Amino acid sequence: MFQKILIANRGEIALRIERACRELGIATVAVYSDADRAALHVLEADEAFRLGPAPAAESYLRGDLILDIARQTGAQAIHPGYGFLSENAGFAEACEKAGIKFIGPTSQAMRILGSKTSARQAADRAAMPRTPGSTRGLESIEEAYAVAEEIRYPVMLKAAAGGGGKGMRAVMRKEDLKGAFESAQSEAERAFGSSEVYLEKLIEQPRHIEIQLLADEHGNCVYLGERECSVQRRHQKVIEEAPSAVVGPALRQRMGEAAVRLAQAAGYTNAGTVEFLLDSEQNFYFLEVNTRLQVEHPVTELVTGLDLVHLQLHIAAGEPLPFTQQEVQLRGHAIECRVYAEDPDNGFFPSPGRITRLLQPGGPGIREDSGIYEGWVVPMDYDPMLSKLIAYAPTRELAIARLLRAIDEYVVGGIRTNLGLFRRILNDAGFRNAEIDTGYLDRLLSQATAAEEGNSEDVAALAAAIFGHHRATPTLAPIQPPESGWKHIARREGLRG
Amino acid sequence: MFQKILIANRGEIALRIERACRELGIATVAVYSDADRAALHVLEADEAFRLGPAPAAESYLRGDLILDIARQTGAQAIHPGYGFLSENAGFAEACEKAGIKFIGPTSQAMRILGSKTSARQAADRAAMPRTPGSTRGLESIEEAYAVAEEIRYPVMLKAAAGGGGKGMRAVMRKEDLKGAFESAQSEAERAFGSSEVYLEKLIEQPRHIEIQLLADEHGNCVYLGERECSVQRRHQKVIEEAPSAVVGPALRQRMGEAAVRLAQAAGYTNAGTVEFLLDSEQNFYFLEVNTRLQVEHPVTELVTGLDLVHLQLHIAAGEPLPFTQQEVQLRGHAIECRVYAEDPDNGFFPSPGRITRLLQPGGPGIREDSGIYEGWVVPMDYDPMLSKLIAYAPTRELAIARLLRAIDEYVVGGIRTNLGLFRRILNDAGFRNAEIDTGYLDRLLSQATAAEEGNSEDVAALAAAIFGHHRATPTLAPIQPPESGWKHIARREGLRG
Amino acid sequence: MKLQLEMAGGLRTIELERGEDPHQYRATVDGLEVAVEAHLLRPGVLSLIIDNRAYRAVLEDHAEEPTVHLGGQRHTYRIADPRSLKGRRAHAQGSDGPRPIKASMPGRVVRVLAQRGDTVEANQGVVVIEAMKMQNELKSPKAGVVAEVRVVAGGTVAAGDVLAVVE
Amino acid sequence: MKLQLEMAGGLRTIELERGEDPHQYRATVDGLEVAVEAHLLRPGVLSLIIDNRAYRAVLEDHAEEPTVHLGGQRHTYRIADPRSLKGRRAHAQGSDGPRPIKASMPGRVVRVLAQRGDTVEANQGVVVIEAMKMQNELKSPKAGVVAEVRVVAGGTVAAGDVLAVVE
Repeated sequence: MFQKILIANRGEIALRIERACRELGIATVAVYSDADRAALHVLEADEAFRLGPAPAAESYLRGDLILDIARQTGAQAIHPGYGFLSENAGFAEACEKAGIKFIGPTSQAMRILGSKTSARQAADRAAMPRTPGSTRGLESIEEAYAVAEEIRYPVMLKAAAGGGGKGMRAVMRKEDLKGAFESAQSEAERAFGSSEVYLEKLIEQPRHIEIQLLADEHGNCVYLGERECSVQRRHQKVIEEAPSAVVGPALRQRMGEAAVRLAQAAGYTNAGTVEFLLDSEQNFYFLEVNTRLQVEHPVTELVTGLDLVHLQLHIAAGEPLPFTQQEVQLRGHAIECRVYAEDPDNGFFPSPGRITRLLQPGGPGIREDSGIYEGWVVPMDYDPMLSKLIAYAPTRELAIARLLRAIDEYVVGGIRTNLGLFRRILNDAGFRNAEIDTGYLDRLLSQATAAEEGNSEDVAALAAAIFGHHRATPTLAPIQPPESGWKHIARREGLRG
Repeated sequence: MFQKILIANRGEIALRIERACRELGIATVAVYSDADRAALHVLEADEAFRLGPAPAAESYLRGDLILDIARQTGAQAIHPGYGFLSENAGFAEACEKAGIKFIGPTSQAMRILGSKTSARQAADRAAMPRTPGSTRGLESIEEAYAVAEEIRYPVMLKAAAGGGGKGMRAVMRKEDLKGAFESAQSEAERAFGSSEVYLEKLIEQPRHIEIQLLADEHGNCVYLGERECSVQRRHQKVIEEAPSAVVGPALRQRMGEAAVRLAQAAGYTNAGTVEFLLDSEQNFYFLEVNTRLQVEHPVTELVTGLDLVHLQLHIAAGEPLPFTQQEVQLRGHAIECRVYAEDPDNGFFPSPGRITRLLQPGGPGIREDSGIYEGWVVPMDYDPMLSKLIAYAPTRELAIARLLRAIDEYVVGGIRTNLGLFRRILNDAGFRNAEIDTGYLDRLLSQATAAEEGNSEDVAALAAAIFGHHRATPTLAPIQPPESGWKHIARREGLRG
Repeated sequence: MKLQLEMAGGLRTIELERGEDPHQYRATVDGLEVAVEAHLLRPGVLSLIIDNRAYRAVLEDHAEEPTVHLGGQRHTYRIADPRSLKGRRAHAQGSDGPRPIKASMPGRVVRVLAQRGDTVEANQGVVVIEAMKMQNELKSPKAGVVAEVRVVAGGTVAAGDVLAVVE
Repeated sequence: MKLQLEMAGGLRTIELERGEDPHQYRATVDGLEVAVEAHLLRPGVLSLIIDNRAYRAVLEDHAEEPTVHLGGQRHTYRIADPRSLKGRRAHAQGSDGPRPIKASMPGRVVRVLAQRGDTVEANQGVVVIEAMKMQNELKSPKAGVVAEVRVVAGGTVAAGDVLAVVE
């Protein structure tokens, strides 16, 4: 096993990897931008190195600097987390050349599966069902018309290098194809530096189901069940759960085995996820591969009892998988909410700023993976995710109840969060009946919210008055600072800071 | 299911039960003594009633008051937690007569299994192995001599109503029996109001293994595996784990089935625990029954994936167990530390007082069941347990590593705790090899502690100086209180508090 | 102590008098009497008991929008000084006169869509701010003429900063 | 700022000078120079970086025994005012003269085992305190005569209270 690794990330995922390393006796090197000097991932690391100014391009995306720090500190491996450099094949290759282990697949496997078009070709080689459509970038609008004609409208235009909904367009009619093609190309060019787009059949009201894979460097590959991530807003996952309410053992096995075939055909190693769309007739279609650890990995950890980051580290150190497919036990149900600094009542505007008050939930079955604390200033420079709140319980119904209980305990003050949105979703009959697809949340948000019961405003007004009373006339004994002579010494030294 | 229940307890267990109730949609009534008005179990309840002054006899043991409050609030059931009234058959009977469900066994079953001598008779009827010795209270020293002669020294004297090591004496030789008999009787009389003591064979270097049971009111009873609680100080459990490193499937089944037989013979219902001693030849001996939820129930919850408090509530509401013995799945390993306000470096003196600083651990696999917060004054009137820190991981080795990681994250300031003791135990080769028995911790404590690496004192000194510097010359912008006119209004109103 | 709070449900008048026990208050809410027992557990966290009902109230320190979190709901309020209340309300509701466009969050100015002297419609975008990888268009509160633009593309703004003024 | 700290490993002399960046310090520890970068995350919690080593230091506010928690270890210290240091040390170490028996924790007095005028041995029990269901015997720090007993059975004591004095 490694003695020391560098963690090329920030926020909750950097802290989560540090915890795994501490448990395995591995020293950690953190990196940080100027916006993150006071972040928890710096506090909890063994070593910490400044990368540069706040913008990611000048800090967390500086692979060259990160490799230099790894060399300088003697770190034997780099964990990229998710986002930033995690799916950058060039960086993975630079690590390989520098003799520093990139904790993820090889750059070669990443190249095969990282591009959506190339991954679709690999899917065909692995005899895996995929959406009808092209497996190469479209070279002209004429080709686009031809493919669309063949697979029939409605169709989806997608960026080959895409992610997060960028460069993606649903096209319902031939008349709209040309405009969508051009705008998707230019958006893809801006977002990913590649204008390659392709066409696929639009699956109507699909569920998003994905398979978690682990592959060691000795040819063993297992699937750890599925996650359902159908609750999305603008193609971004909002709630994830495991297992899916509509995936039974037979379908799970078919999807799992298809995902394993694809991974093995591409020489894939370490943790990865194969994403599928599932239609209302339980047909599944290959969507894409995420060649890294995912945000939503904790729901799989809770239902399998495994620690995916531990396993990533063991695999990267060259060890064989410590269990077989038959030994994977799924038990219970887990649901994750992505808690964001954003204001659902105001167009989901981001809400960076200082967290002036923080009460975090806990107790049975609740896991919170977060990188925040009371007093922390959430920077405006990065993704607005504050934490991941995850509930585990024997059944889906109880996991929902538990998550709602934890949300009631959770208070974030000073900035806005989407906690109220989760309360709404988790209480919605459609969600509770698992009647969800990737359009579910947009439909819910288009409905008017029910008026909340308002009789608590009297009590809130009283509380506000009493808070004010305490502030105006503090009478509770505050915690006494140690009478340790500081003021005296400071005065004597004429200290002014 | 109940609409509302009363929770006749305090601290972490009251909060844990409140969380379960909230998850099941049950309203909660909390009770509190004057020492606990600012406790979390009051904060998180739906209703809260004062019982009386701090001493337990004037508050948490006032069954009469508690029943009155239950009647007044319309609470349909009372959850007694552990300790206090939880094993008081008279209180259980008073609840039955008042038509308020006591969440636990019937008073009759509690009477059969609550007394150690009566439970030993029940064990004989259930053909369960027990330690050799008497099954009734000793009537005279002559009877004591006769029994000891028959079962051979060394022997144990135990109080029939006992618990927590009170009224318990190990006797190695005949010469010591008379003095031990008399002092055990008088200690039992003082502690439990009953001087009944009995004799049993002393098992040398036993392990403490206990079986968790759940029995519904329709004749179904299951065992949920075992817990090992061999790490004890003065007969008080300090660390508990599940499963035991020395219990295999066959032994688990034999012990589990014996425990179920005993419970069914006594007409036992709801959650309960059958405690055994296990000798080095894997012989097990019935010890006693705890007719309530136990402190250490979370380790069983983590390895079974179940919620025992949920199940207690369902059973008390008359529902059948929702699973069979065959459906119970054990997976992974869980270890719990009982974090106490006491000073291991100073004879384990209790350390009540204000918690001036609190950093709580979290992240994957860590559960903390606690009832404390920064600023809380730990009262001197009750048990010194602050919280239970529990780690779950795929293996025992990883659970230990995870617990150590969490202990490193955990900071309690202002009072002393036994966190350092857990660090020592969890790093001890004997514990790591699971070479533990009920004498293990006393042996460990009799050894000198290894000198700790001291090179961090330089950094601590620097930190102390910088803390002082901040205090003397605060330069960081504090969080701004709202400029809401409070001071202005307070002045205008001539408010003086 | 007597004070008025502007809340979502309207104006609330609270009178508060502390009892002999410093945790006991006699209070009236809009004239209705209640006995309140209140313990401040730590800064910003109150444990209230009113008629044996228990509440957790958490104060969100926020200069612009002090807010009490209670039972999963956010209650934003404003202390109304009786002497200045009428004036403030009238001011806030008027649509005449210059109206500022304020940044609702800190961020970077990506684009300025209208220049000084431009005529804008109500809800027409004037400035685009980027924060946390998202772009947000800040709109004119009224139809009128842009009297002032205080930011340039590439600059940084804090929450509450006035970006432009529309007359 | 220069100060001396009494710690378990002996006396430490710290000099501290803040740099232009308010988070940067030039410091010496017993004459050894170090550059420290320190951020106070919240009251009592410091993030230190020294030579790219990261540390979490947590201050335990405690009037009697200020303590820094660092990497799982507790470091209790005392600010040594150079002018009073010698006197205080001599005082603490002397075994002559009257010596108090102090309560090490809050609790209730269960029994008083020695009366004024009794002769006691070093480590002989003088007062029994109960807290958290445990009884604890507080012992005489030296052989001598009980000069004063300040508590009675049934009374309550706070941590640090003088229970008795032995001469």
